[in-house]
Amino acid sequence: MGGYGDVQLLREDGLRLDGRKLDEMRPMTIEAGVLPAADGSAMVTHGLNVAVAAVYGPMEAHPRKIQRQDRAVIDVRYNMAPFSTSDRIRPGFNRRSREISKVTAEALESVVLCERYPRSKIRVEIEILAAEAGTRCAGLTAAAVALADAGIPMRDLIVGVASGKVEGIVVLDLDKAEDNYGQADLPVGILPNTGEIAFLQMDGDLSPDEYNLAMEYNFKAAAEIHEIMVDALKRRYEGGEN
Amino acid sequence: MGGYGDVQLLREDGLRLDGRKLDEMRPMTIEAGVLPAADGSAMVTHGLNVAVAAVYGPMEAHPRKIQRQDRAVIDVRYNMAPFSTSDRIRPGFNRRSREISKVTAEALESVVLCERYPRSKIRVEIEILAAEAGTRCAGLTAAAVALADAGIPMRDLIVGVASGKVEGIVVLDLDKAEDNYGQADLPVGILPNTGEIAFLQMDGDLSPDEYNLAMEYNFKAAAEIHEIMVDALKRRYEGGEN
Amino acid sequence: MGGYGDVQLLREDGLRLDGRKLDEMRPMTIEAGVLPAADGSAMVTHGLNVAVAAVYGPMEAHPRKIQRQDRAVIDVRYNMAPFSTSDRIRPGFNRRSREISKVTAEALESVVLCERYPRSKIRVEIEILAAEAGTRCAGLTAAAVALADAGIPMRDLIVGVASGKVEGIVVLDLDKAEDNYGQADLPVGILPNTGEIAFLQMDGDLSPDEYNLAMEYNFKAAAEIHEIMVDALKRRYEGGEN
Amino acid sequence: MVELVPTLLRQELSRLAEDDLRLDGRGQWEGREVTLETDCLYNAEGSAKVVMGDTIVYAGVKFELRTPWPDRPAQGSLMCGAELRPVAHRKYEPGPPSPQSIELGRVVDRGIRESGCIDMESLCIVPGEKVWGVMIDIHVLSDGGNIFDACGLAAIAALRTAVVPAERFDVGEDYTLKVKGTPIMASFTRVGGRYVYDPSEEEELGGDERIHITLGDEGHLHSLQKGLRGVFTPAEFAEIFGVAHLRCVELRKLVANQEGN
Amino acid sequence: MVELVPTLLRQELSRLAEDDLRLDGRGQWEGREVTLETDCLYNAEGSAKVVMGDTIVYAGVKFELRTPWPDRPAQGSLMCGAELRPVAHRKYEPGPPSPQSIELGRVVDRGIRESGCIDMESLCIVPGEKVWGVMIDIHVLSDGGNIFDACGLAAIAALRTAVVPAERFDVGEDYTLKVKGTPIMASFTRVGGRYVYDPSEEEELGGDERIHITLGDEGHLHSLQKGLRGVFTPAEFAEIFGVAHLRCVELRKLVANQEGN
Amino acid sequence: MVELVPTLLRQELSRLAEDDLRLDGRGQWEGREVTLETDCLYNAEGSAKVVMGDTIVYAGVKFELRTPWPDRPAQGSLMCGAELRPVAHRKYEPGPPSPQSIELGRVVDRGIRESGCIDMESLCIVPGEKVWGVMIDIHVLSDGGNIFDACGLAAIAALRTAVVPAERFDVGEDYTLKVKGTPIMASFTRVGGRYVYDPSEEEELGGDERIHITLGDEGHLHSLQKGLRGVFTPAEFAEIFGVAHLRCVELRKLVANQEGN
Repeated sequence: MGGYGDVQLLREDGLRLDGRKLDEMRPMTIEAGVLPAADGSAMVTHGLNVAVAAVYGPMEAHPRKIQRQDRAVIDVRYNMAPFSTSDRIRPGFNRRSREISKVTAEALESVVLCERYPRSKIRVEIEILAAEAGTRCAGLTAAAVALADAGIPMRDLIVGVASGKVEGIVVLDLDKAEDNYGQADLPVGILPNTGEIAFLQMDGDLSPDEYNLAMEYNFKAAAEIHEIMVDALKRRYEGGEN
Repeated sequence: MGGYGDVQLLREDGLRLDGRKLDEMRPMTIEAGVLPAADGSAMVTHGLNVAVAAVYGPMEAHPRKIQRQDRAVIDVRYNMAPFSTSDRIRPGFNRRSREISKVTAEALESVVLCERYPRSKIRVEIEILAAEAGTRCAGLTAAAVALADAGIPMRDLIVGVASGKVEGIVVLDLDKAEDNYGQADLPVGILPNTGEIAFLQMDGDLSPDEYNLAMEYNFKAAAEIHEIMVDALKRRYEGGEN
Repeated sequence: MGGYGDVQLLREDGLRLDGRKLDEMRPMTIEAGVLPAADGSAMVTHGLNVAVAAVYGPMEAHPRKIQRQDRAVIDVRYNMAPFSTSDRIRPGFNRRSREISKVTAEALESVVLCERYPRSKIRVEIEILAAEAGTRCAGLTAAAVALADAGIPMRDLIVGVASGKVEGIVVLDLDKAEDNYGQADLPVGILPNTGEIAFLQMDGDLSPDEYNLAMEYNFKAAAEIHEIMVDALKRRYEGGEN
Repeated sequence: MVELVPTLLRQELSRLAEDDLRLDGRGQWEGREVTLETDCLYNAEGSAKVVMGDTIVYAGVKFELRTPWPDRPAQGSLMCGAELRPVAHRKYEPGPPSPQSIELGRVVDRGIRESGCIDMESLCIVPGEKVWGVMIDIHVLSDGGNIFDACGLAAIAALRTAVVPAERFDVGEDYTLKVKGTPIMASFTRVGGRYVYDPSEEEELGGDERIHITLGDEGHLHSLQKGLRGVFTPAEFAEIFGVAHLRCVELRKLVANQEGN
Repeated sequence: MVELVPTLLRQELSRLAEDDLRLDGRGQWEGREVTLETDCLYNAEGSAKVVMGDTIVYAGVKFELRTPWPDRPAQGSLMCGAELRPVAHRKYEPGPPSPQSIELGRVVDRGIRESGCIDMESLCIVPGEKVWGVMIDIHVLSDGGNIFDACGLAAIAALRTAVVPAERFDVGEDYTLKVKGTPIMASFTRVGGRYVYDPSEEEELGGDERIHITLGDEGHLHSLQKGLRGVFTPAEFAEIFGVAHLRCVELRKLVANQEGN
Repeated sequence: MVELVPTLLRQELSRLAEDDLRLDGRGQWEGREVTLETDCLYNAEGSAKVVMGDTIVYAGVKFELRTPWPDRPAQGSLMCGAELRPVAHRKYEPGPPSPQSIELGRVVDRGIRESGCIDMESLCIVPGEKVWGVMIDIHVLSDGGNIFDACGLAAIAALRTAVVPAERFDVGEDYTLKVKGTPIMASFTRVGGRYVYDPSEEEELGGDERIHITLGDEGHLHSLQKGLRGVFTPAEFAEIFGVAHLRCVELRKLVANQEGN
């Protein structure tokens, strides 16, 4: 977290700079089945973020050394397009994207019924086309919808959602300015039906109480996002506009 | 193409700076069988260019994933030696050499009877020791002679040759100055017996008519070069000075 | 070798700056079995150098292409920790460490009874935690003790030791200043029982006579170091403090 | 990647070719429907999305301040790269840029660069000190065939709508990048023995060599590239060259219409 | 690396868990003995060695002079990296940094950085021109389980004993780096269905997901990370969060004692 | 690369060694015919081609302007690298530099550098600002055995004929690089139990360890390297050291003659 500078992030009326309430999230749309070449896919727009996920597989896991005898492995690549950020990003993986790919894969492996596909691999490609804080959550949500779109059996979806702290106040879903000048960020991946957590990161400074409030916001928002996810999958499968 | 600057590339008598006519190519020599360790090899000097090609194989194709069930693959590496250019080139492949390697391999696969060697690989190594414009063509020509020297069956040779445009005039075989300040370059790989084209690149600016004239020059020169190639192979196999 | 500058490396009383005699080496300690996770290990402190070696194996050699049908291969990685030198070293291999790894592996393959383990691999990891001239010798010595600690059968140990030249005088075991400003360095790997040489490098300027004297110093010191090595292995296996 | 030659597909394509038919019912020189959207990505200074059948491609333009090359002190620079990332198709694997992806980027780059549509001197801010570097990145999201043309189209459309972010870099006011001309690429693949325009994914899988032609506003050639195994005759080239002119004019209009919106 | 799931080990660990036992006899929230040594390496400006059961980790601090980032002209920088080199265990292979090693380094880095224990402005020498870059490198020599906590401990201990080598760089006299606070990490792994603190190598091999919590002097969270396959409930988190507080206080005392020596 | 030990070849070489014979009829300390050609490549500021039996090697020298290292403001730099590219032999594979190729380059580099034949201060143009960097690149085109000696010879011959391209870099008039002395390498491989000079490809394939000795004009040692598995005795070294002196004198004359042409 940046946590420095004189930027004011909360208005005198208690709302945030863009008019949101403390526990209000940015607008979100989800569309499933957006990529013809993929076995499953989804696009999530969240605020100004654009995240696309494609799923391929299950397929033979190679190289051999990544195979698991008793289950499928999920191979995630989270990647930010060079033009997705204010300063261009050089193509190719960096340490941040490798870490996010790892923990995202582990979160997805927690809900996919991997045991059904021993020795195989499921490829999940997450591409961030435009980034405005919160891309790892948007990517995780897109990946979950894309897996469902691909017909991969899962014991629950995962909802990616984050809360944080600005000017000492806990708020839901940091936007870009709040992320740059905020004091903490708590992105999680929530299983909407069981209420379990499959993804957890946090950095910054949070007291135990602040942590509890941020988590409360996250769970509340997860229920909202879950509806949007289910809606996207319904539109895809029950005929509909797509 | 550079295409800028005030350099004058054509003399008042209509000849080029080095005295060549518009459709005249630089001197060329070819020698086959120059590298004892290789299965086949050739050296081409063309103007001040020096290109050497070595052929190894057919051999087992590995890694496995490059194997083709019904034919041999040709694995070309076009490489410029660090001392081959005015400014030293850092060793290792760059994007230009990777692209040239790819299209050269595809051109060679168009004439080699690859079907005769399923699941195998033929390695073609092209080393540019001195570069003076036109190295991809010199390398292609050297590779074709080296393949023949290695006894690899081919349905035709390939002749690498280029024309271009300087000061609005189409000319054959650009030299270094003409390449630096010229307006277009059209390198092709011609099958001398069938008149077909297996290699084609072009950049710069050519009207349809200019394209036709440049291609006419290329075909004329290809016949000349073909004779030099055949001559080199004859000297190699009918006893001779080598 | 540096071999320039006005630094005075020998005192007026004929001793070296740190008070050592010409043929006296820096203090050395060796401990075997220092790393619980390894099959064999050793730590060598030599002057201010700290070198640790771990041995894993014999194990299946993969990738396949490194396998030898008739013997084990020894896979050595000599690595300097980023904080081991005055200026931080970027993590990852460099040309120097690759060369040292290669010749160290070849020296160890000269004494290990590799024939007993066809198609297998023995991994030797040498980590330099602190460097003060002479790390390749300290690493070689540590590797030999670690191999013995792992119970790998060997026909002899190897002792890493170096002599050099400063201000025209041959001296044993250059320290950091002597290495920086000296005129030659002759690191060798000596088999203490047979008196054969398995490791040899040298750079700088040595007359034939100087070479002979430097080698004499090396052999004398090798006998001393050998005792310390044997002592470390005894302490490890005959009960003892460790 | 084991590439079993799809023999049955090749046979089917040959059979169709005899009757001058294509798998998806198109004529030999008929392209698929193309939709073009620009200004579609936050953070990119110019952006475009092209949908061409099952092919989906995004391009984004970014600017940076650079020191000019010593031998060209008054010129900015242009760079165009394409990434064939694994998102786009089952057949693409992760790893360093493949030869295919390098070729794709370089062919698109040459078409734009050699058309001269960007005046490099117009990118100079302070000669010898500060120039603009323009970077076009192309991202293929779904490879449904003929990604070369889709990438070329997305690149020039993104470029033509790019706004130079001078304010952000503290060198004046933002302004629209000046782009002279609209170079367009037309690609042909040999399928069932004869060339077709705008090959689909199946036609590429069961086809042979391909030819990429980039033409400028005046119909001049700016870039040519032959890819894959196979040969062609000068007569064959003459025919597709003619088709390329027609198709490029149509697509150039599409770009112009989009800008008019 | 073929990872055959060690089924028998999992069964044994589950059986033990039913009786609230652990393989090495420890209680659920009991850590192994920890020894900490500092100032142990020539050439490192700060160094520490941590032994935690069979786990051995070194950390070393180096300084360099840098130009500051343009947008933070009065701030130095901190970098913390971990290398999981093949020396540490049979399971680590040579090659570029693995995802595991990147995650390890970044989690340790965040815990230290986000605690604010290094005031970046105190690393400034000449604003806009010269600042200190502080680099903590962590070297795992033996992986006997729970390397995250060992690395975190070694890193902060090395940092707290570091001396800024101003003389060597000709910018004044050497002085002890100012470090405010001692962020400490506590890690938990699910073993036999329930979480345990400070997992051993076998518990990691036969266990499931892990949770890493870094706490500052005031008991505030500075870093969280969940790793590996598995899920947890908010109630489970609340319990280990409480344990983490106790364990972090103990380890913080160990660091303080070492400094008192 | 599966390396089946060529058992039959080893047996044959041992049998020959008993009668003090070599496969190609040479004596134990006899080298193959060597031809040396210099100034043979356009664009290289110094170049040499060495043919030594079936071994063919080119070396080229390039210059660049550099800022000197801060701790050696009045010194230029010398760099010598060798590339063992796949062109040279069936056994060489593409990819990043192999350990063999790194060793080759570094051993040749040390022999030249440590002989002091290039006065680094003579490469200084403006102290602290501008010095020459001299780069020798060695390209092995055909590996017919003993590439170390061929590379060493090509490198020093290219260097001794190099012309400093001062005009091209606008720092004065071109002049011949000053090179004091001609360090020469002599290599020996154990074949059939005893050492031979200048091993052929077969002798290397069926032989054991090798020793490389670089001697300066005065007969001083400047570089030693033992490569591959095997050991030697001090007595064995003494004998080949004597041979090395004789062979180096001969090859040094060859370089001098070439220059006299």
